[in-house]
Amino acid sequence: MSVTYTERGQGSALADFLSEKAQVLSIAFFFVVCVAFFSIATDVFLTPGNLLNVLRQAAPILVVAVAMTFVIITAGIDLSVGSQVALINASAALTLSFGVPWPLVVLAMLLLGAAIGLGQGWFVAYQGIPAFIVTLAGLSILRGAALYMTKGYSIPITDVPGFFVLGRGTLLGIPVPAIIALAVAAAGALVIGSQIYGRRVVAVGSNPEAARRVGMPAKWTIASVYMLTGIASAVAGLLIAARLGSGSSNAAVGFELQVIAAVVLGGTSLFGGRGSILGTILGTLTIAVIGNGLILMHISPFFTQIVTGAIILIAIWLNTRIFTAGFSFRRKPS
Amino acid sequence: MSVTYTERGQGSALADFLSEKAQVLSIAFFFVVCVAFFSIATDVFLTPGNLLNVLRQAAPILVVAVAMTFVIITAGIDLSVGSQVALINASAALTLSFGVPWPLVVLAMLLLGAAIGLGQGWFVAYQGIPAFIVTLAGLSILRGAALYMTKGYSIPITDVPGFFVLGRGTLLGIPVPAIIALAVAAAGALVIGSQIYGRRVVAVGSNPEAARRVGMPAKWTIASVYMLTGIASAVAGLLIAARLGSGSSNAAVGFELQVIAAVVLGGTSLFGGRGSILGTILGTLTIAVIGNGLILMHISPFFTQIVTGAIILIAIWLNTRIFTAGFSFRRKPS
Amino acid sequence: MAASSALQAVDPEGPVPSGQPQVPRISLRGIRKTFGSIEALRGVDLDIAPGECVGLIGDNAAGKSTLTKIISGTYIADSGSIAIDGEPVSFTSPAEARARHIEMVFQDLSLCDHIDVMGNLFLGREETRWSFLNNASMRERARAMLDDLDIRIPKLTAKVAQLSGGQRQAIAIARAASFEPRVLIMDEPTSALAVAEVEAVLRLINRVKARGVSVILITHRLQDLFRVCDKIAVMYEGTKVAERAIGDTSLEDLVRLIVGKGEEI
Amino acid sequence: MAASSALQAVDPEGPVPSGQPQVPRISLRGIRKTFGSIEALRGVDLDIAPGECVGLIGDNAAGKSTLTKIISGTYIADSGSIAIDGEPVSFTSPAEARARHIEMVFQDLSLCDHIDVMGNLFLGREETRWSFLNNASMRERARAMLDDLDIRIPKLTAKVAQLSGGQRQAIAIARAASFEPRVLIMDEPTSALAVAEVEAVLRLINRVKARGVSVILITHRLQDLFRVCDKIAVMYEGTKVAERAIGDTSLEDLVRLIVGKGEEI
Amino acid sequence: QETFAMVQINQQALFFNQMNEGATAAAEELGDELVIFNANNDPAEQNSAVETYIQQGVDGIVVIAIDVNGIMPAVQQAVDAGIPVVAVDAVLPEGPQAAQVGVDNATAGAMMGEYFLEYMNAEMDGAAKIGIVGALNSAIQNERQAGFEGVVSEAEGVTMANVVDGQNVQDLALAAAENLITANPDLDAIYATGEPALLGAIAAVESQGKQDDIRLFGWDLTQQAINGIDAGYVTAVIQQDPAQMGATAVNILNTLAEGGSTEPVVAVPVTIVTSDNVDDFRSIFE
Ligand SMILES: Nc1ncnc2c1ncn2[C@@H]1O[C@H](COP(=O)(O)OP(=O)(O)OP(=O)(O)O)[C@@H](O)[C@H]1O
Ligand SMILES: Nc1ncnc2c1ncn2[C@@H]1O[C@H](COP(=O)(O)OP(=O)(O)OP(=O)(O)O)[C@@H](O)[C@H]1O
Ligand SMILES: [Mg+2]
Ligand SMILES: [Mg+2]
Repeated sequence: MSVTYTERGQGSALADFLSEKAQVLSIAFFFVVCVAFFSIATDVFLTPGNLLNVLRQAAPILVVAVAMTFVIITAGIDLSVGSQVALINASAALTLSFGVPWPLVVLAMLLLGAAIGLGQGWFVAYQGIPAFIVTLAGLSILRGAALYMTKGYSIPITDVPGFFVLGRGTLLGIPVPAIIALAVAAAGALVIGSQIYGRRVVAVGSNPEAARRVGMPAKWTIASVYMLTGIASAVAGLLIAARLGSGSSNAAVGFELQVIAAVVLGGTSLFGGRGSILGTILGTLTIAVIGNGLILMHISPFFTQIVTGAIILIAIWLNTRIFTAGFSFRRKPS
Repeated sequence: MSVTYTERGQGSALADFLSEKAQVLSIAFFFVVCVAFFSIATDVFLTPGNLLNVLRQAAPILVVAVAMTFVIITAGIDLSVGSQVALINASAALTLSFGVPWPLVVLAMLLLGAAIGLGQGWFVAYQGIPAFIVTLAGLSILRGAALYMTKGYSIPITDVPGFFVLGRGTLLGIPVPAIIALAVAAAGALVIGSQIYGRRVVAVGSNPEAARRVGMPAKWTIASVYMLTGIASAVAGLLIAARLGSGSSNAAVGFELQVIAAVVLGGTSLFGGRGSILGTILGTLTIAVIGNGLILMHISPFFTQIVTGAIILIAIWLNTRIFTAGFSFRRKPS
Repeated sequence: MAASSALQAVDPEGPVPSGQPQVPRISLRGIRKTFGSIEALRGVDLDIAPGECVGLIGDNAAGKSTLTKIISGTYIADSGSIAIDGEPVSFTSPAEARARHIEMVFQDLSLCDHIDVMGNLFLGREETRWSFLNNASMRERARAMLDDLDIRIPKLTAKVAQLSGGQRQAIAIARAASFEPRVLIMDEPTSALAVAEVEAVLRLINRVKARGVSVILITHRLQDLFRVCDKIAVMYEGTKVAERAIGDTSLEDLVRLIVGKGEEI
Repeated sequence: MAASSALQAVDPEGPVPSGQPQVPRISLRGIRKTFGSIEALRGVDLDIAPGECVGLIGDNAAGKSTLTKIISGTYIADSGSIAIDGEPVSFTSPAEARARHIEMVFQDLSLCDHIDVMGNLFLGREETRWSFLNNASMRERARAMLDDLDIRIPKLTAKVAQLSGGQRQAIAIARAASFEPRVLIMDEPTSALAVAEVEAVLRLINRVKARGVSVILITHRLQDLFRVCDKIAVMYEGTKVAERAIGDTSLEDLVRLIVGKGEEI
Repeated sequence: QETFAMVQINQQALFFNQMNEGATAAAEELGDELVIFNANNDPAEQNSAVETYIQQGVDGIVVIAIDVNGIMPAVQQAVDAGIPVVAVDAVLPEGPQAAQVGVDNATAGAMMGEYFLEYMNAEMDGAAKIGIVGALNSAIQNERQAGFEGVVSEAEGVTMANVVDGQNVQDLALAAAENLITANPDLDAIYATGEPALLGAIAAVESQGKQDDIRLFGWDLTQQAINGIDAGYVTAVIQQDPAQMGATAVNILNTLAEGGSTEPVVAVPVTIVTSDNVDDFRSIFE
């Protein structure tokens, strides 16, 4: 026989890159299109003032979305983040109104957030109750607790200039909340990509039994990601309190869906094992930009919901068409 | 060697039954405990009037929860059901107010629901966009459409006695909505358990690629379950319109979480492949009974949210302890 | 064997006397397939006659599974042509291949873990009566299908996730072999099977061959090839490097062909 | 072989001269395990000496995988005792078994599909520098580990979901063998491997044995047993029915023992 | 001793909580029991609660309706069962209810409109650009918005900027108000239709540093609103007297239970709070 033995060629690394990063590329592309569109359609959009606005508004969502990315990579979900934000928001305002120094309050709230998150994580990881149920119960319990604490009043925060800097200050012209959020996002990206903890999170989400078999602390890893959302919710609650100058049990209603939408839009799979912090950042900013842009364009408020939903759906759809090669949000075919 | 070749014994079929049906048994047990507790704690709970009330109130949730069970078995999710209910609710009231005969309205609404569901299903199944994103966009778009149609006001339905029977009538002393809901549930149980369509739904949820490889119409099956939730939402929207005698874009706020909670509480796995209509029925009734019982017990409204969440969490947790053998809500270890 | 009726195979044309020129059941020409940067197949030709068993062997990652998945419609080739009984086809889904009676045992088995043994055996081919699953009749046939493969599965209602590796593989084989295939593709069907079960599979292959079914057998157990195959095709890095009639080759020859380029083991 | 340093195995006691009475590395007594209605194991005893390779064979569903999963801490036995080097242990998690240098290649491979080849090789044993993954050093060792098994995997950054069956299996083997095991359990490690790769695995087993590692090899390729094993244990329906020194048995004998009760194939 | 039930819209807003407190206090004074149900914005839940209370045979029901038409079947059912129903705040259509307590939100919105026009002509040189922070998911707030717009939109000198939707959640209202302000750099005034909307608008004005340029008009006092009035950028806030509304409703039910009768409409006046009369309201928020 005349066939010779030849090795396969190296093939195009670009093709690999494109199909591996399809989701992030797709949301990045869409983000750029949105920005370009609003820049042309309105003259205010591209002003520094407005852009900084968008950043400041998106900050609380971004902080929690980064932590939520970890949770979703483990194939979990945390529906209680909005209620946690409200609880922290109310508690912070209450303790500040008792005259506790603000750095102490910040510390206490971070600890409270961590404790609440860890409690939920314990039920999920060590008791094997589905995250959806645990955090749905958490959503109800924590919002109720916030309501009970405030009796429905919104509690004003006054005369704590140091605290207000958290929500309203700027550093080198950039809003402090935006700096905090971007720092959190950068840390998140680093941890997922190149730290051992991030590797464990991905492994547990990809194949929990395999992670257990190779001796990883699978349960602890699962529990800990809920602690992360707890801490992140505390940060978001503090940012919102500092911005609004008040704490209320009414804060952050519907927040959980916004956060999860941002994460999923960024290409993180709800089935676990696959996610990207960069995608989450882009997803969050995209949603914020659309909200901002529609108001700048004076769209009737009756249409904003319709238009927002439609834009997101159509954009994702067009992107799947453009980046077809290997692009699939769905569970990988086994 | 003296060891003889012996076959394994048959083993206890009970053990298999218990571990296979653990979730349904566990929610059934919990349901019974709740009923017993409220029967003792309040004297009104066990009156026929109150029980029929609970059934009537739970009917719209049950109808949608049955369809949602199908969706979740395919490893999908439908977040838009609440908005679909609101849209149908508002559309029904509007068309009735134009004097269209009510049977025609009912038919049109069922078709509308089917069309909306199928539209979403098309994006999920044929375009490969994650169900979470498609139906989140749907949630926003459809609620916005309802808001736009009604301009935020509620539209009264008057003088359509035939239509009102749907929501308020009784047949042999049993509320019509309850009869409709139980019929839907029975049909759902039959389809999942012993029809070829149900088998396809389970196969697609368990291993979509395997279902495709054996020649099942995997995409169509996925698309069709969203059509089911669309139709079920239409039924629920009509029931609510008939019960309240009005249509409003505010109907069924937070409905999707109630429905999904009922399904998941009934032991259906969000990772697909596993679910039970009986569990869904019990999950729905349990939530309805807790809501009703807490009202009867005159719990302070500041505590109801806390108590509801805590009851569900603690109950599920105790159940996992009781039915430990093989009980696991989480992804099966591979 | 009482249950042999469960394993049926049709051959509308009847067995063809060998040695006579005939249209191949399946004929592949220039099949190419690329995944991202990897050229899984770099132009493969292959002919399989009715009633013939072709052994497809080669090193790991040579492209054997990819080639057979293309025949069964699971993947779509980037280029190249497929003809069945001389008629060009192009499958866009496994359902189309199945409609032409091409059945495959996948290397990853492709079972639904949440469905019971019986359900998996009849997956995609449920028997129904008035659109209801006809469990009674399926149960009976399922027993016969499994007995034919000498596999012991005590409970037909057990979920397949809980079964042992060999039991799972047997279910996949029984599923592919039992529904009148005209082409039966088996991707390492015996890898997890014990001795007796392997024998049963080899017997099964010889039985369906006799009925005119074309068989493609991928295996790394080279000695088995000599029990059932008529022809061996050797793949190397995405190409077919050799084809041998079974009488013209030996175990050592095949090993040399697989490893390639005179490397020695 | 240049890369052999990647496959290290420690034996603190050094190789023990054979023939001398010695404490078994692992000693199982009366192990039972029931899943629902199925008695997977009905009381199994087994001893493995340091540096010994035990072949564990038996029909499908005999309970081989279940038994080895109990040794590796994956399952917890319902009753029975395990002793390591004479000291009774009871593992509650695989991490504990791993801490005692018991490594296992699982029949289902237990890879993380979303992680790349290198990540899977070092799963649970990542090398870090200041808590950051030390990719450079891992990449180098990963290459050496794979070369040792004669497996060609062009890209260490490919996700394992995309690899061929044999490539995946090789990764699982390399992972278990490379981290100084004292007990190495291999559950059908060669089922998807081509000829050259099988040879490499057998060589690997002989190499680690020489360093005093105890090996348990489950396989249905009976001829391989005679190349590496010192002792064969035969299981049937959840019990151990026979144990043979390798010198006292033959292929035919083993087949008869597996099938049991004078049934013939 | 009677048992009354009150079916509330939600407890997120202070307004409703003050109503609950007023009603509870009144019931205590009368020696009656009052149970409160929180529907969390779901109209169907309100009907379910009324039905449940009918089963339990309470002696009277107070409803604050989410869906004013949708509540009517339940009201009818209660009255059929001999249980009197008093509606508070949201105005029910003609029906069997015993009394309607409170102000008509549309009328009060119009009042605020008149006040705004006066203020504009006096203080803003007769011209102003005004934006609205609303809550489209609240029918009550839509009425407040419609009443206001009915007076203002056609008036001389008024330019209407956008309406933005704060969805009755303060952080969403904050973002919406901020975007409203950036979209309209020349904005002179904002009308906020409810408590979360006003809170959000106040925080937005502060965060954008627009205290000198924008005047706020809105509904429902809070400590922050009082601070804003003191600082001068909050001009006028409609303060209802929710506690009084709640107490009035309970008193009516008590009278009915003792065999008395009631007027079909019982008004509880609203006040427009400005820097002139704000001192009277400080004590509520101590
Ligand atoms: N997790 C489980 N749940 C329920 N049953 C199980 C489980 N694991 C194993 N079994 C049962 O235990 C028995 C023994 O299985 P095991 O996997 O140990 O067999 P094996 O000897 O490894 O077979 P093979 O050679 O086919 O891999 C089988 O009947 C199987 O169905
Ligand atoms: N879905 C896929 N995505 C990306 N690469 C793939 C995919 N399927 C196969 N490949 C690649 O194609 C090549 C051939 O794989 P294939 O599974 O056909 O090998 P094989 O000959 O069956 O090997 P084995 O004997 O190990 O099963 C491998 O390099 C593999 O990584
Ligand atoms: Mg293969
Ligand atoms: Mg096994």
